[in-house]
Order: sequence, then structure tokens, then C-alpha cells
Amino acid sequence: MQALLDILTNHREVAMSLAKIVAVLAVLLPMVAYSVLAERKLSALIQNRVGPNRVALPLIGGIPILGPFLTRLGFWQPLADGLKSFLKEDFTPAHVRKAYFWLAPALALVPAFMTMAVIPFGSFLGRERMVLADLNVGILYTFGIVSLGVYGIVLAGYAANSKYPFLGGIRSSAQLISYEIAMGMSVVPVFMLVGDLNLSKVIAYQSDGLTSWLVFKQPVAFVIFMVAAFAETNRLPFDLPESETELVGGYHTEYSSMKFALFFMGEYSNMIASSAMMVTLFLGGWTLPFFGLNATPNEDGAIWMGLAHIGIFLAKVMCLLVVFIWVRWMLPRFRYDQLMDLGWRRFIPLGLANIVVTAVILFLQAKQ
Amino acid sequence: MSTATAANTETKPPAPAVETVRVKVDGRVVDVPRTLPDWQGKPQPTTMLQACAIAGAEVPHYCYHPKLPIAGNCRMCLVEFGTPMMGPDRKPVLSEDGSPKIARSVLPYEPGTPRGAIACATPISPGMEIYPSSPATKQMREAVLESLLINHPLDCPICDQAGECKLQEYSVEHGQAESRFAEVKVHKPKQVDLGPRIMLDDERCVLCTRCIRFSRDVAQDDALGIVNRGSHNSIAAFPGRQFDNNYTLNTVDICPVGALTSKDFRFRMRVWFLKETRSVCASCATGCNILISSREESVYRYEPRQNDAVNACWMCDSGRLNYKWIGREDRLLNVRSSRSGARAWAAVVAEIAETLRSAPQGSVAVIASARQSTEELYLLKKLAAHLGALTDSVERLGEGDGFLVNADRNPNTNGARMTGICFTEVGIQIPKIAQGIRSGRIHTLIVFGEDVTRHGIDSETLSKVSTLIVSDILPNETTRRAHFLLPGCAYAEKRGTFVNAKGRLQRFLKAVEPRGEARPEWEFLQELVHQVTGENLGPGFEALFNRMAKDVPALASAGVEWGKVGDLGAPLTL
Amino acid sequence: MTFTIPRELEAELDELATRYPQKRSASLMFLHALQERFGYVSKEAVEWTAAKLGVQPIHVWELVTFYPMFRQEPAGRHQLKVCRTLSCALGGSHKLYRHFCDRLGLDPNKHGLQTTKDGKFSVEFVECLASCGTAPVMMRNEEFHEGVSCEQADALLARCS
Amino acid sequence: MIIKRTELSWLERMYFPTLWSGLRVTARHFYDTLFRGGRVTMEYPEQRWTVPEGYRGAPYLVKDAEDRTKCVSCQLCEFVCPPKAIKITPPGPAVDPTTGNVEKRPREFEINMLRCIFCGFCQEVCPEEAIFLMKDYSLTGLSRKEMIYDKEKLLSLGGVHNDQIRKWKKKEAEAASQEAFKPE
Repeated sequence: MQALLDILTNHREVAMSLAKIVAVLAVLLPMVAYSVLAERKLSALIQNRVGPNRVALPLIGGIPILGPFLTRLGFWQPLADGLKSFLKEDFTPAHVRKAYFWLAPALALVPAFMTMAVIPFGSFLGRERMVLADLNVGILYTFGIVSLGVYGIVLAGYAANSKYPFLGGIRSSAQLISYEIAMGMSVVPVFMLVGDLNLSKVIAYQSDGLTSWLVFKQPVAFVIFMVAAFAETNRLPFDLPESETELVGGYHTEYSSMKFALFFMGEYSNMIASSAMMVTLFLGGWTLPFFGLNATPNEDGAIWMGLAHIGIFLAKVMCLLVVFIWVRWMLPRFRYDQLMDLGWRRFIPLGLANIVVTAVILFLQAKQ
Repeated sequence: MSTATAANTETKPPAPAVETVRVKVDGRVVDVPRTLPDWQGKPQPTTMLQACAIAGAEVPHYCYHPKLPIAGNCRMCLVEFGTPMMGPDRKPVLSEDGSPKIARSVLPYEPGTPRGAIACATPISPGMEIYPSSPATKQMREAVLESLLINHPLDCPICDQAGECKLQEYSVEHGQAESRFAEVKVHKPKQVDLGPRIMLDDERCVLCTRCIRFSRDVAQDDALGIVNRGSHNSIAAFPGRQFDNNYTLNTVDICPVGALTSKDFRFRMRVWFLKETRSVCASCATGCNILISSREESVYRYEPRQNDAVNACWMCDSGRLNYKWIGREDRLLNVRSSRSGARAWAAVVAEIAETLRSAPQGSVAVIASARQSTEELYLLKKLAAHLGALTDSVERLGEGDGFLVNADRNPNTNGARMTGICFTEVGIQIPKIAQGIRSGRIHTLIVFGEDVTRHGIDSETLSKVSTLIVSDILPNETTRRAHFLLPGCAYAEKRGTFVNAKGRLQRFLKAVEPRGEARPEWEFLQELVHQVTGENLGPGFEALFNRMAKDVPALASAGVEWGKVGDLGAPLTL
Repeated sequence: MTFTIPRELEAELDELATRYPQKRSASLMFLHALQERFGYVSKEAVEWTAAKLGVQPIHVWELVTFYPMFRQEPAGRHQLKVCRTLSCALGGSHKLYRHFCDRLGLDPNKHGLQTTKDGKFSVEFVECLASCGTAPVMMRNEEFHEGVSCEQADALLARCS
Repeated sequence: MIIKRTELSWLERMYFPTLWSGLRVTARHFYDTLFRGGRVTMEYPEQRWTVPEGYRGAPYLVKDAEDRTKCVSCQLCEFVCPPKAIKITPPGPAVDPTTGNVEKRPREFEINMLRCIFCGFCQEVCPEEAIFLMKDYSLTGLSRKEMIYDKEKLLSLGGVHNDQIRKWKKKEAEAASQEAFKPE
């Protein structure tokens, strides 16, 4: 214990890093929980329903106006959902491959969390940079980690040892591979423009005002990235690995209780991670071209500005989450051949063309 | 085999030519025998009803029963018919095409020609034409049925007969959809106690008198009659007298409606839920053929099944009600070996086989009940022969009544004799076995289905046995002392055969599942014999039976096979 | 109370039975004789008859229950039989019957023979007494009365002692 | 009939029109629900659906106006029940002096509401009009056993049925008025 305290006091970076990790997780996990609520509530509204509005906390529910309001909003629903996941019977079918069956949910969740490590979610707070690991190869790291996420799903499909999960797993791996390429293609022009792989640098590049946001400079790349992000997170209209109407529940058919909840959390963490990536790469990260919020504060910048930047970042992420949720009700699910067609025959050529066009433009600009 | 059959047909004297009469049923020419056996088997002129049955046309009837004298009082079997018309010169009148002109009985009729007649009591004559489905016949049936239904209470929802009721069936086939009877029905007593086993509902009675004729002519107990003749007529016994002979429940069977009900079966289950299994009564050596009615693995009733060589359509009440022990609470359910504590069939059978293999010749004795099936006795004899064991069975005597109850209350004494388990005199070996046990020469005793402590081997002697292998159904002194206890099956729970007092091999089929861990005795005996002697008598029941049919001389000479025994059994020469 | 048959009656009936080719055919004569002697046909009388004729009691009982003239219980000293067949029914026999019942304190809705508590009168409906022209008709024991009005009925009752 | 697929135009193949119409529909519904009270759902325990006439809910047993169980244990419903949800134990041979000329009533009557498919065959087949599908559509319980309704429960839920048919009562009255012969 003493030794640990020693390390923490002597090595400030370690202590700060731990603090930041805890802080990120403390924000991320509730975000996951509440994005589920948001999904349910938004879905309900789009479908002329009410959505969760039952769960009340005994004491807070008694507060005159606020209590009922929170209850109607479903504010406590995530608590109930979480509790339910823990209390439900954790049923393991007899025919599953036990070790993989246990491993798969964890594998599905962990990469999503790890992606968050390189994303700058703010400028500075005090003298501390608001990024867990300011890697020079941030984007490569992200791609590396994200592609691990598919193992969780494939493994779940394989471990369940029954046909529907297996089909779900197979579909997922093919889908992920296909769209990984398109996604990779889409970000190349970004770095061609920025000239650096460090995500902090990407944000710095976009801090010159609205016009410098890469979404405007590289709209094609943004669209490809976004669609690929939908596909990678298995969100509708690309939720083929778990499409209920065809595969019962896809790769998680045989899962129940907390193991199922882990898959669920994984999906939403992935959504958040993808949104964060999009915000960072295309939507100016934590910057906002108003009220002087563009300026990268120096190391002794005002605390309020650092907090504002974090707030801006979170707000942007949430907006993208709403888009994720909304799109679900806009489009029907793709057929598998359409999905593959879109990936291989549209986005990969389009991404390649985008690279070439960007390169030519850059070449011409450099020549001038 | 085939040559034997051929030889049989050759040596068989050709069937005597049956004198036939040519009649027409619904326009179809049929040759029917001039006489047919009546209820007692005496030849009597064939009736229109029998002729119609031969022609495949069913004539509805209530009072007629093939095994009872004809009464002809229900009028349900009225049919239209015609006879060749006679001219004044006593010669048949011919129609234009030269065929004899038929005087039909249809109304309005010409004077001198017959009208509809009751088919059950009208003998046929040459050239007669019967019209069991003509409009006139239908009209007559409708009218008779309407008259029978006038005072019928129509309480089918509470009536036990519903589902096997002739009144219901004929109402559907020949009745009218609606009653025209607007007046108040005549009410008669319900729940009349006729005897210890019979309850009467007078409102439902159609006065066919089948029950009266049965008790007078078949059961020889002329106890029933019709009193208060008129609107309120009802079946009754003399006031103060009980209708209590040993055959009363047959009246419930033959009652075409729900008037006579069995106090035992009353309100216990609707008949349409019951599964019927062909079996043989095991209460005495007569071996009456029965149908076991069961639902969801419990037996609800026995009914006689027609077999003219054994029991005609009847059975005694004592046999009929002797089924309740099958579902008794204290049935032996678990197999066990008190030696090793084994509680699994395979382990216990293997342990017994081990014990028997190491037993010296002549140190084993077998007492097998004559209530076991022939196959089981055969297997036990096999085992005994291999071990050089003394075998015997237990005699069980009662009083015979000269009709269906045999003095020998074991159903399969002849089977035991045939397989060599016992000799003509049953039970003579038991003192010898008891002596052997006391002297220490016999130290292994195999008992199947008997409590030997009540049949010559007292419990003190029994305690000297070092290995006691017992199979039984219900607990008794012997099963309590058993070292190896093998729960067996009631005959309703397994397949098998009995040989009755007259030497008729009859099969019984499985009606319900065995209780608990109990298994058919032939099944584990087959395994045991295989393990002890090395001889495989399987696989399965049919193979076992056919093997036995070759091994046992009485069966071999009759040339029986499982597939050929049939529902009515096969006669053997003892 | 045991059922005993006087010796001379038994002898008479035995002789009677020999007149029929089948003994059973004498049943009705036996029953008539027994009713005449005892006033009604008791169960014991039926059993005795059955034993005498070699049939089952139920078959004698069938006869007793069939014929209305056989009484299964003792009747009063004055037995009033009111005809109820068509002509008499139209001529007012139901009214007459009801009148008797009311006078004697009996229930007119009951079926069969009814006797007053003191055993003096019995009233019952019977079928045709074969005098349809003079309806309503009735009998008091063996005595025939025609065209009986309620007044005449009262007079009749008064005459009985 | 073979329906030919219409060829998609270039624009349609870009998915943009679909996206746009999807957005329009969802946005409209979103707006409606949020601001114009366009909700179509009912908040169940507080708001309850009034079932229409002829609705087939849970089957219950009824009593007649004399507070007598109408069921006579004829077991036709048990026979006709497609999912075998009904189990009737008949009264057995013992004479029950209280039942009068009906003689028979079920000793036990069980309906497994988990198996019941609310088809109404039991009501259809009942010759005594003793079982009716009522309006209950919300059957809940905490255990399987709790969902097997026994005779008492079914009777108390079914209540009294005041119909004009008095079949047994009429028979009883007729028999009484005729002084049914009692052979002694």
C-alpha cells in the first residue's frame, strides 16, 4: 500500500493517468447506460409511444415536481436495467464451448474501451492534457484495436455451438473486414491534409474555424467513415450479425443475464467510440469556432476553458449518438449482398478515388 | 412349416355343405345359411337381421342380443320386406320380365301382403327381399325412436353410458333433430339401488328386457322383472331382494342405454377417454377374454370381450372388479439388493447372475406362481434346468360355479404344467423344497409372485435360506425377507400368454405402463438366463415366445407362433 | 306378524293350481283368493304364492303391480271406486272424486288408493265400470251407483256406518 | 403473377431519396409525439382497454341462480380442449345426497391458464352452459402452480350466471309434481 502511494506521489504522470482513466470510465459507463435510455426514448417518440417511464427511486420520486418528471423521463431506467442484468439467471446451455463462451463478452467490450485511450476529449485542465495517451500513431492504434472487437462476436458465434449464433459470427467477421478497408481508405486524405497521425494534431488542424473542419474539407471521406462506422458497430441498417428477424438474436442468441449485458454495453461503447473518432477526425474535436473556444489554451489556461472544451466534445459525441439512433428508424436493414456490394464496389473505389483526388489537389497546391 | 399346413388342410374333412337360402338385401342377392346357431348354439331359422348382417347392412336394435333369447319388444329393428307374390293358384305371380313379382310390405299395402316386421324375430324365406334402407324402413325407425325418446330424460351430460349408448348412436343415425313432444315427460325414480353393484336409472330405461333375460337365462338367477306396467313401468327386483348374483355387472354391459350403471365405474370417467386393450382375466383358470379400459396409466374397468370358445360375452363380477390392486399405493416400486445395496436393474441382475453361476448343482429351488405368464415360467424353467433346481407352483383353490368361475383360481396352472414348472398335482414339491432348506441342501430360493410363508415354507425355514431372490408386485412376508427384490408387473402392464383350464393359449397385451422401476418379469428373466446360462433367448418378446413355442412340446405340436395366436387364442392339446 | 294361510284355503288353492296345464297360470286366481281372504295382497302373500307355483316372487309381483284391482295395502271398510274413463270424466267424475277427498280429508292430488286414518273409507280412481250412459259412475264395495251427484255422494257417505 | 422489379434510377441507387424519406417520416412522427400528443399507446395498469363484445378472455365456471355449480362433470370441454388445459376429476361412484337429480358435479376442475389458448371451444361444447370465456385478459402469477386455477377459484371468478334455462330445476319440479313412483 505504502509502495503504491510512493509510486503515485513520485511519478506524477502515473497518478494523473490513473485519475484520467477513472474519470473517462466514470463518464463512459453512464454514457453507455444513458445512450440505451436515449435509444429507447427516441425510438418510442419516433414510433408514437411513450418509452420507459416507470422506474422511480423511493426518495427522489417523492420530490414534488422533479421526482415525477425524472420518472416520466425514464431517468432511473438504466439503474433498473443494470440491476436486472445482474439478477437474471445466468444460463449456460449444455452444448456451448464453455471457455470461449465466457471469454467472448469480455472481448466484445474491452476494445471499445481501449479505443478511448487515444482520443483527445479536451484541451488542458490545469497543466494536464486531456487525453489518456497522446500517441503519434493514434489512428493506427485505433484501427488496430477496433478490429479486435470482431473477435468477441466471432468467438461468441463459435462458442454458442448452434446455427444462428454461428451465422451471426460469420456475417460479422466478413462485414467488419469489408468495412475496415473502406474506413481506412476514408481517413487517409485526412492525414494527407493534416500531415500527422497524432489525433491532437488533427484537432489542432481543425481549430482555425468552421471552414477548417475536415467534414467540410473532406465530405466524401466523412460519409464513407460514417457509414463504415455504422457497419462496424453493427447498427441498423447494417445489423446483420444479430438481425432478429432472421437469426433470432444472432451471435448473442445463447447469452443471458450479465454476459448478454456485456455485449449490449460493447455495442453502445463502440457507438460512443466511433462517434468520438468522428468528432475528432471530422468535426473539430473539442473546438468550437465561437467565443474564442478555438484557441488551444496554453498549459496555464483557465480551468473553465478546459471544462468547456470537454463539454463541447461530449456534446458533439452526443449529437452523433442521436444520429446513430435516429438512422436506425430511417432505413430498413440491408440485404447481405447489398451490404457487401456497398462496401466493396462503392466505398472502396470511392475512398481510393478520394485519396487520388486529394493527392492531386495537394500536389497542385504545393506546385503553386 | 408350409408342408405341415398343407397336410393339415388335406386331412381336414371338407366342411359339410351348408344349406342356403337366397334372399335380396337392398336389391343385392345374398346366399345365407338356412339356419344359424341361436344364443344357446342350437340351430334356428336365420332371421332377417342376421341376413342383413351377413349382407353388410346394419339393422339397429335394442332388445336383440346374439347371446340372449329373442324378445322382439323394442321394435327398433322394423324393416320393410317383400315376399314373392302368390296367385290364387298358389303359383308365383310373374312380372312382365319373367321375374317373380314381389309383394312389398310398404304402406298403403294391398290386402294380404305383409307389412314391416321386426328383423330380429322374422325368419327368412326363399325369394324374400329385405329393404333395410328403404324410405319406409327409415320412417318406421324414426317413429320407433321418437316413441322411445318421448320420456327419455336426455341427461347425457350426467349419464355414464354417453359415448357408448345405442340411443345416442341411433338418434344420430336415424333420429330427428328436434323433438315434437311438447308435453311434460313422465318422471321415474333415479338412483335406484338394485343390488350391491348395480344402480338403476328408470327414466333412461327403454324396457328392452335384456337384463331380465340375461339374469333369467344366462345367470340362472331370475331376479328381475318389470313392475308397474303402464306409463310408470320400471325394472325391479322383488321388494327386499337384492340383485346380487356374481354376474350382475354383465347387465350393465348389455344395457343399450344408461339405465343400469355399475356402482364401481359410475361417474369415474367418461368412456371416450378410455383406451381399450385386449387382455385376459387372471382371476381364475377360465381365462375370460376382457377389454381393459385405461386412461393415463390407470385402469378404470374391465369388460368382457366376446370369445365363444371361452366366455361368450360374459364375465363374473368378482373377476371384473379384481383390478384395484394394480394401482395400489403400496406396490413394490424399487429394485434392490440388500447384499450390495445396489439399486439399479443392471447391477442387481448381474449380482444375481453371479450368485447363481457360483451356486452348486441342486442347491437352488424355484417356486413360481401360476399367475405368471407362460413365457416367464418357461424362462424360470430354463434357469432351473441349468441349475438342477427343484421347481413347483402354488395351488390356489376356490369354489367353482359351473359357469365361468373355475375352482382353480390360478390363471395359468396349465402353462406351469406345460413348461414343467409343476406337475399335474400342483404343490407336491413344496414340502420337499422346505425339507431341503431345513437340511441345508438348498440354500438359494427363487420365488416369483407368491408369498411362500403362507404356502408351506414358514418364515423360520425361510430364514435359513442364504440367498432369497423374490419378484412380486405387492409387499408380503417373503418380499420383506428377500435378499434380492425384483419388482414385477401386473398382467395389465406387460405382454404375455396364459393357458386356461381347457388348454387354450390366450394372449394379453399391455394396457398401462408399469409403476415405478417395475419391469416385466420376462424382460429381466431373459437377461438373467442369458447371463447365467449363456443362452440368448431374445431379442424382444416375440422372439422369446416363438422360441418357447418351439421348445415346449404342447406348443410345438399345435404349431403356434406369436403372430398367429390372435385375439381369440389358440387351442392346445394338453 | 307372520303370514299364515288357513288350511282350508291352502287346500282350495292347491286344488285350483291343478286345473291349469302350467301352474303359473293360476297366479291370478291365487291373488284374487288371497286378496279376498286378507283384504289386500301382502309381500308375504306374493312370496307364498310364488313358492306354491314354483316361480320367482318378482313375477307374481309384476302381476300385482300391473292390475289396479290388487291392493298392496289394506283398504278401508267402505271402498269407494270412482270411474275416470272418458264418459265419466266428462260427466264430472273428477269433481266427484275431489268431493269425496275433501269430505274425508284426503289429498285429491295423490295417486292411487287412499284410506282415511280411521280405516273406515278408501277412495280411488278406477278405469271404466262399463256404464258410460249414466256417468259419473262409482262403486261402494260391490255396490253400483250411477249418475252420482255430490249430494248423492254425501247421502252415500251418511249411509255408510 | 410475377411482379417485375422497377429499375432504380441513378439517384435512387445512391440511397439518398430513401434516406430523405426515412428522415421525413421519422421526424414527423417524432414531432407529433412530442408536441401534438400523437401517442398511440395506452399506459396499461392505469388505463385499461375496454374489451369489445364477444371478446374471448379467460374461461371461468359459473353458478346458476340457485348458487349451484352448473358444471355436471360431463368432461366434454376436457375432451375438446385443443391444448389439454382442462383437467376434470369426476365425482366417483359415491352418491352425493345434496346434488338432487343432477347427481353429478366435478370433484375437481382445473384449468391451466398457461396452456389455455382462449379458443372458446369449452364454452361452445358445454351442454350445461357452465363455462364461459370472460373478459379477463391479464392473467398473472408468480409460479406455474399459481396459474393452475382450481374449481373454487374458477367458480368465484365466474360468479353467478342468471340465465333463463333451469333444466335440472324444471326436471326436479316435474318429478315432484308427478310424485315419481318409488318401488319399495
